[in-house]
Amino acid sequence: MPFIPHTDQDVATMLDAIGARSIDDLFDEIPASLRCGPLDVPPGESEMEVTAALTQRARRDEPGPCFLGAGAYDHHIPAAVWDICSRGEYMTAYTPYQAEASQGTLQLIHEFQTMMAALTGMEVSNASVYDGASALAESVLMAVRANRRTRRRGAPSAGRETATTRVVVAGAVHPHYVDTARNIVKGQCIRLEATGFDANGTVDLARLEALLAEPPAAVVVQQPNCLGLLEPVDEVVAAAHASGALVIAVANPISLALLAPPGDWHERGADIVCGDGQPLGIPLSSGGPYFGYICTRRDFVRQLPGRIVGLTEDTGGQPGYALTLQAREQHIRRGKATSNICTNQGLLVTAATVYMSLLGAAGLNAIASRCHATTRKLVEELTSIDGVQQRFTGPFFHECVLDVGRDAEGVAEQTATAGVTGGFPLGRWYPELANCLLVCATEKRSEADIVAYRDILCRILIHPERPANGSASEGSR
Amino acid sequence: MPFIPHTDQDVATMLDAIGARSIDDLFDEIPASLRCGPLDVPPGESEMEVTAALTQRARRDEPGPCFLGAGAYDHHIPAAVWDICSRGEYMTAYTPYQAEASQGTLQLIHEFQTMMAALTGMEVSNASVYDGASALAESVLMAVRANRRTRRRGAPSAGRETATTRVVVAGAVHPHYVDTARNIVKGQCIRLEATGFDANGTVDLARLEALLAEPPAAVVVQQPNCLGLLEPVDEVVAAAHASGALVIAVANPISLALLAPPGDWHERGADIVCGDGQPLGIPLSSGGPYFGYICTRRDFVRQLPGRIVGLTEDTGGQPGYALTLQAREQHIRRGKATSNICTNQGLLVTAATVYMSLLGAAGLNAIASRCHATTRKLVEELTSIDGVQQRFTGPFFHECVLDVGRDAEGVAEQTATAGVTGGFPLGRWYPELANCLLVCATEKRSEADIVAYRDILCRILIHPERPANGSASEGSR
Amino acid sequence: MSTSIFDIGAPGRGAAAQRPAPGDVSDLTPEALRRKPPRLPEVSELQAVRHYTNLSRRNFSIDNQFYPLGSCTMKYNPRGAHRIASLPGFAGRHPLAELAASQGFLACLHELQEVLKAATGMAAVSAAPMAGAQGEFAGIAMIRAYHDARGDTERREIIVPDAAHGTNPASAVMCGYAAREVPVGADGDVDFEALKAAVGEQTAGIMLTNPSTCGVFERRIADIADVVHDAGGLLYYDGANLNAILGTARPGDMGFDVLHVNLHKTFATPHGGGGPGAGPVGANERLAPYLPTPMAAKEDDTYRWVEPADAPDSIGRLSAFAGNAGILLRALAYARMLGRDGMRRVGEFATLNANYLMERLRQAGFELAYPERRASHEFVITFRQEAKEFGISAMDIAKRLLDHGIHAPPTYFPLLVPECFLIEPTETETKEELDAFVAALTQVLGEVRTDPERVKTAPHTLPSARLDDVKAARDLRLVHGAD
Amino acid sequence: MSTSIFDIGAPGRGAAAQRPAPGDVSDLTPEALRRKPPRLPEVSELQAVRHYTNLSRRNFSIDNQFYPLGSCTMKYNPRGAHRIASLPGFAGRHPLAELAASQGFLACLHELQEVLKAATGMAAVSAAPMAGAQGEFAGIAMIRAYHDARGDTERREIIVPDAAHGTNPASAVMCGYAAREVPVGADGDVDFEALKAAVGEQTAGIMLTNPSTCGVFERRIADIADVVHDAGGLLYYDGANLNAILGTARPGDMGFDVLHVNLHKTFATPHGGGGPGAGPVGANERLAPYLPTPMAAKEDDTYRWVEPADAPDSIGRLSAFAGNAGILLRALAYARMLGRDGMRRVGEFATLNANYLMERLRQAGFELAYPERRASHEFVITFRQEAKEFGISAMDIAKRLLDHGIHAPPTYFPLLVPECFLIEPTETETKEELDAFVAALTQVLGEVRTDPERVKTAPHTLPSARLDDVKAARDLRLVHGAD
Ligand SMILES: Cc1ncc(COP(=O)(O)O)c(C=O)c1O
Ligand SMILES: Cc1ncc(COP(=O)(O)O)c(C=O)c1O
Repeated sequence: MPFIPHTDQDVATMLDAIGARSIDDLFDEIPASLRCGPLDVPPGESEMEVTAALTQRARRDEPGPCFLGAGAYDHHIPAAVWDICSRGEYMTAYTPYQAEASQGTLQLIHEFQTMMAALTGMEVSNASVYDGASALAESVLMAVRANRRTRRRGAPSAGRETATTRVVVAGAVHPHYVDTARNIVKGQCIRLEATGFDANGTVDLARLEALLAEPPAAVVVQQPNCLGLLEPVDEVVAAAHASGALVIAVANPISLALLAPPGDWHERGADIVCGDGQPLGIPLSSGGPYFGYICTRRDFVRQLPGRIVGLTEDTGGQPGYALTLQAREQHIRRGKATSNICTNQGLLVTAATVYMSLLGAAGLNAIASRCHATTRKLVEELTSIDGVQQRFTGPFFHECVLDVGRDAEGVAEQTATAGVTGGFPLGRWYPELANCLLVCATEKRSEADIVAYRDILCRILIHPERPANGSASEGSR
Repeated sequence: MPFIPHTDQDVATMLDAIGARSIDDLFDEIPASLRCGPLDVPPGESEMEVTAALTQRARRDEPGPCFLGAGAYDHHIPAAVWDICSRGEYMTAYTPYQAEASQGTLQLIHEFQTMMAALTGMEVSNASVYDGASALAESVLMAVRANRRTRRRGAPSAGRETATTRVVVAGAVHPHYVDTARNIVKGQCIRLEATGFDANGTVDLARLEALLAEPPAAVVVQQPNCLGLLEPVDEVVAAAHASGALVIAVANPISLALLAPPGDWHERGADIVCGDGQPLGIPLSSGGPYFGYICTRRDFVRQLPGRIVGLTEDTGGQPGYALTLQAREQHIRRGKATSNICTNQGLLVTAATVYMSLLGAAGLNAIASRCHATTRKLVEELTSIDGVQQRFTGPFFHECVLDVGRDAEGVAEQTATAGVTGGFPLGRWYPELANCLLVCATEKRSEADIVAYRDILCRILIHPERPANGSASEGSR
Repeated sequence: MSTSIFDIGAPGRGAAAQRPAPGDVSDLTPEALRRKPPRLPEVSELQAVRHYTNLSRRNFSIDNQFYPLGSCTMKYNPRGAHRIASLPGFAGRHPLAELAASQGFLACLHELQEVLKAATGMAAVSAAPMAGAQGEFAGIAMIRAYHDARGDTERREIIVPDAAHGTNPASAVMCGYAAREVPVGADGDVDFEALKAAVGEQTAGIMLTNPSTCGVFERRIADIADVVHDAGGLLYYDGANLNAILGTARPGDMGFDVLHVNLHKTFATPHGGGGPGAGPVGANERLAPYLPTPMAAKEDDTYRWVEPADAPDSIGRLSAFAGNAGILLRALAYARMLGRDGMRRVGEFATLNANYLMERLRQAGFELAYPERRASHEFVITFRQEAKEFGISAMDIAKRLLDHGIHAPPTYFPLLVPECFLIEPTETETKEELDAFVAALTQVLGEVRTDPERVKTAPHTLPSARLDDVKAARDLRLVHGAD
Repeated sequence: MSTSIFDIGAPGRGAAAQRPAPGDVSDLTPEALRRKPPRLPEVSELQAVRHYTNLSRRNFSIDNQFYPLGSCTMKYNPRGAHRIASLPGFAGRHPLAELAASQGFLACLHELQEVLKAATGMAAVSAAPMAGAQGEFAGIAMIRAYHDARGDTERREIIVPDAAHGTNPASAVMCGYAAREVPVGADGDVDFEALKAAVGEQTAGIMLTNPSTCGVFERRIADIADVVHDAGGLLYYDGANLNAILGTARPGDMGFDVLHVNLHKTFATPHGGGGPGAGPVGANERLAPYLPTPMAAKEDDTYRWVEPADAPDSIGRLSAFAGNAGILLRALAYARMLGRDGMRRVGEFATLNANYLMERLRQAGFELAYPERRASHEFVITFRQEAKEFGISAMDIAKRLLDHGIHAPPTYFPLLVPECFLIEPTETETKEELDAFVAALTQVLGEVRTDPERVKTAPHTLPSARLDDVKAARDLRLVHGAD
């Protein structure tokens, strides 16, 4: 009986104390018709057997050098990060409801909040939501609540809404984020309207102006955008604020050590900043668990979803930490809560906090600038191949769109077979970019990796007759 | 400056406090002629770079299914073992000299001592020496000290010895152990004399009797011996004790959950039991770090080398643990210590203690019996190949000698190329066994692994023309 | 409070081994760049390791002590499952990797979907939701999509018992529904008459967990299902309490149409100080088309993603990629270690432990909220007597329990029972641990009578004395150094 | 004392997920089999995890606090090095694997040998010894082999200063030599005249560490080398203190013939609560042929083991396989992170920290054992004054320091300085940490004057009060439950 400590003697003694003859007796309130037979699952295996079987599967997916970003980035993770997070005291604790027995997690979250506020240039932060996409959804809901001017008539709890609230998505925002936000906010009659991007790959400002004619509750803008390009964020903020809309910025936290933080954009800065914390020490892990972050100005703090930790005092006057503003949350406020979120992504916040502490501002900046320079090097190498060119010419951060002159879907597949994760075929998102690969090179990519990729791509595009198999096996992983 | 926390400001303040102008000044007592220039080593690299470079090397050695034992065994290690050992509190503490600040390690060692004593059937245990081979060396020294009857004249500290003490090695004891022991005890004029093994692969009892004619200080016997075979240990003990020699047993601790423990052999049992703790939760790791254990009877405890932990009391009368019998040790007794050992293998003892706690007697017994049965299955499969046969017919524990009918060295090489670690070519130890492979199958080896190995071996031996490459890649690792 | 990481640094200090050489950014315009570096910690690697190692020791956790948090299923989190999810092939797989480099992960995802179908009795499962609450959202959104697809657009209410977890009404509201509460009776079951009265053509569905958060099995579940279904509503099962009946009864057999499973509860993935979790949703044939994407599908021996094209009625994606994939792997590893018999035993022994502990506490003089009932995997005790007599609250007793090295059960949940504890021991705790809990709580109860002040001012042995929640909310100090 | 693991089990309990199905052993005779199972713990997986997690918290460690243990170099142990050694290709490699499946490991071993040659100024290195003491044994055995090979068999003595670590004389004796002690002078250097008098034709060699365990650099090392060499003896360097001079001075340049390096000190591999370590030995041309096997050799681009046939004069193997290979990998990873400049800075900043701390303590009124000298990476203070005046011992002060959350330095080492502390801060500690140490020690010193009883009865805040060593040795209780 894996994980169950009971000896036969224990069971007998316990049943005796209860006054039951068998464990089965304890289920006597369940109608017999509802009892099920043995579940249709295989017999149990030992840790050794499960490890062997799943290790074999894991090996099938072991990646070569990764040039794929598109919302998840292959950064180096200092060994200390997960050595610390794996301590039972962090990994196997619950949400810190009992503050006195949870000062470790609480102080850590408070430090996290401080770091995220500093990075984004905002005043307050929550303790995470699920991921970047759901953070955008929550930010949209939050902006709609916070922007009283555009608030709909009728209390939100009075049943299904009818009046619609608009939120404008400006420029190239990650389509999965937009989809997620749309799916989550739609029940509350909030509609997302997109400007799309223009020939430069960034926000179509004319279209934005048009959409702002009737003022929306908020404008969403991603910096760098999902094509890696820098959006004219100051203009977007100016236009949005002029129309009375709040600004929701979506930002990669690593980029914030290098790029102007949303809190500094235009005059007032963005009102809400959200995004995915994955770049801060979280493994790629097929997309999760990551964590979503949301920062905002102090006057919106009561609209923030999720846990928030505050510094307070104990009865002896000593400082200590506790969850605060719980009246926003479902366990107190139930149907009137700012969100239904309960379990969040605590352990990932732990990882990010340790990560940011190890790196500091200078370290994060070094990583950001190195990613940028490495991606430029990558672009230079790949565009040296005949027929490969940059699709957009504006400044980018650490991702770039390359036109490979043919269906990029097939090219990505072939690079994978050759042992390189070659980039994201943008046709999946934008049919007009079907020939384009979105490529990314983090600080982990060496010169050798880049050269290996160039050779592979060259073979795929120029000499398709030669097999490209396995040639990157000596590259770093 | 990796790992050095000093800011320029710190350095200035500190130099100022010292009254020095530069760090270099602090070295002014070193004669200038002894200062060296820059070391001839490459510039530093980041953790990321070193990880990438060494990961590439590690990948080159990633093993296929392992059928090689010969003193190091590929057992499953529960994940909990190293998750616990990697806690900073265990990993980065020093030897528990300050008992009050080291109760964790001290209690753990006391529990370890209890477990090892129980496994071996002895009364006391130390807290480890380096490995199994050096444990044998220390056991020999200890037996010579303990066996007063054979003690040489002249205090050992009076300079180089001249009179020689004899110790008999009975049967097939791991040659590396014997070499190590010989190299270590030789300076103290102790000579090891070997009986060798007979046609059964076990001790030549006649030769043993002959060597006992002039009584040695001790007789060493390994169970199971280094060919996997069960020695007639009761006869050996009887003969040794009859001659006044002490008995040193070398034993694989996993086997002790199944086989009669040395403490039970013949009448009085062995006097000293030693061996390598690697099977108890320690990775193969190219041969180390493992740990050597030594257990003995209570009256020899003052001859034990290494740390020993005792239960005592604090000033409040509460029980607590402390290092004890330190007067045996070099830091107190210096030249008259039982051994020069100082740093031992503490973290591995931690691993073994957690491992034994998880497995318990029933779990260890299950592992031992499963290894045995799996090896029998392996032998059955491999001897189904024409020309492959068991070299010795006596009972074995989880290793077996197979005659493959040709130079086993080349066969082992070919199995490696085919992706299987196929066994140990015994010609390296015993020229007369040049056609023999020593094979082992632990509980980790699946039926599929065994079948894959049989097919590979079959191809190598019967159809050498077909390439055997990579065919085991689907086997477990 | 331990010194803040912000107070142990020095300008320019950092973990140098973690810093790559900076790259050239001269191609970016200065306006695009940050002017002032953010104020992040400036500490050495050792300082960071030491700080967060020491901070961790200011937590209670399963690995350190008994943690009988009702509704949260704080059971042992196998280290083996954690190691498996950390394998380079899993931890390093990019979420958008090509299919050829994804077969290992997809095989696992598909296998987990199948296991969950078998364990819940549902026709199809999507593991996309990232926690229980998101599972609830997904399930209610599916209910709404179902009604909408049939043109049945006037249903405005989701019924929830007043004992329900706060996420249930909150999720209903997020989907645009009103949450209508129905009372729970004195026996812990939903007040069936009240329920009948509440159900009508405005009813989109009902959310229930069974066994409920009162720690009892809802005996009339079949009748409830009939009433709701007859009115055209659907039944949502909140899987937070699945641990109680795993292998013994299945929500699918009780008439539920859609449900979520908290893998961080029943399937033992670590709670991580507040997450991550995962809340896969399962649906019967009727609701299966609406399941969120992505999911894994198997064709012959190849796995692929279920794309939007394959699931035109899906409520769509709820996360950037495929949910909390790493948690799904941990749950699969755990499920495989359990297997058929192991799963049944989870429910059995969770129930045995709860009933034993309840009985022992009853005998020790504690008041049970539902004394006539069996405990499920958890049960409720109330200190209303002590509150009245000694002015002691359940929270006081909870805090004092911490001094005994035992994490306190939730207080004030379910809200309808005054001054309560919801106690869930889980199946991985020993009888000895339960006995120690009884002894500790009995000692506290004695103290309530002899030295109530000591209880009211607890805890006395932890890093902090009782912390002031009111001050925390009044003087908001949410970032370091801002005040 | 925490409850023993033997007292929390129950008959038949175990971590079932760790148990394979038992195999058939009916082919073994009953006499060969164990009759009674050994008395091992019978606990669940959670119980084992919880027990050893909680036990760990009863330790001090570098990861938790300042640990200024002189001679032990308790510096930060990079987690990155630990991770690298744990890679499956390294952790899973069998020590007897074929060469074709060993090139990765051998490349690392060879690289480490080269790094150590460069850092010590030696001609060849063998990484076989498994700790400092085994390195000493190897070195002295090499000296003996050298003399023996020349037929110079009457040398019976190894000279060691009385300040030497206990392993030095013990190692000499293990090799069959007598250890002859020479005194250290009031300035911390070896008494040169006494040394000259001790050296003669009976001298096989001398063992020194430089800087010495008095925390000072042996200034006349060149003269000492001459005297010993002139008498036909050889010089052994105990590398325990290499951290002090790494990158600044090399033993090979000082005239040493053979040495060991404690990788668990200078090369930052974790001490593990008592090990493992590694003690590679290096030798000049003269002694290189005697180095222990195995070693790694490189030919073209292929690596191989140095076999006995290649090293006929070797003192042979000292371990079952190739020493503590995993520790060697950790050390290599650390060395590569440091690189050329990093290595020099290790010595520089270790020295800076020690001199700063010494100066601060001097100013705070503590008595230095060698007040006229620079500190190396460590230094000695003495409480002989306090011992006389207040009847307080260095041990009392050490125990009281523990109450301040700081691990105490070694007391009574070197033995020749009465009531001493040997303080080694290492380069990885911050100035703030050193200042905190001064403050704590100053506070203790104040207490010695105002409340000596409090100091004599310390510690007061740890899991145990002062433990009785005498009782531990008198009433030997070495296994649980035996009494
Ligand atoms: C009964 C019940 N339902 C729902 C939830 C919400 O699940 P999650 O925290 O995973 O979002 C919980 C969590 O505590 C719960 O106890
Ligand atoms: C000066 C000195 N020499 C030798 C040694 C012995 O080294 P090890 O403990 O690695 O055997 C030590 C260890 O503390 C030491 O400090």
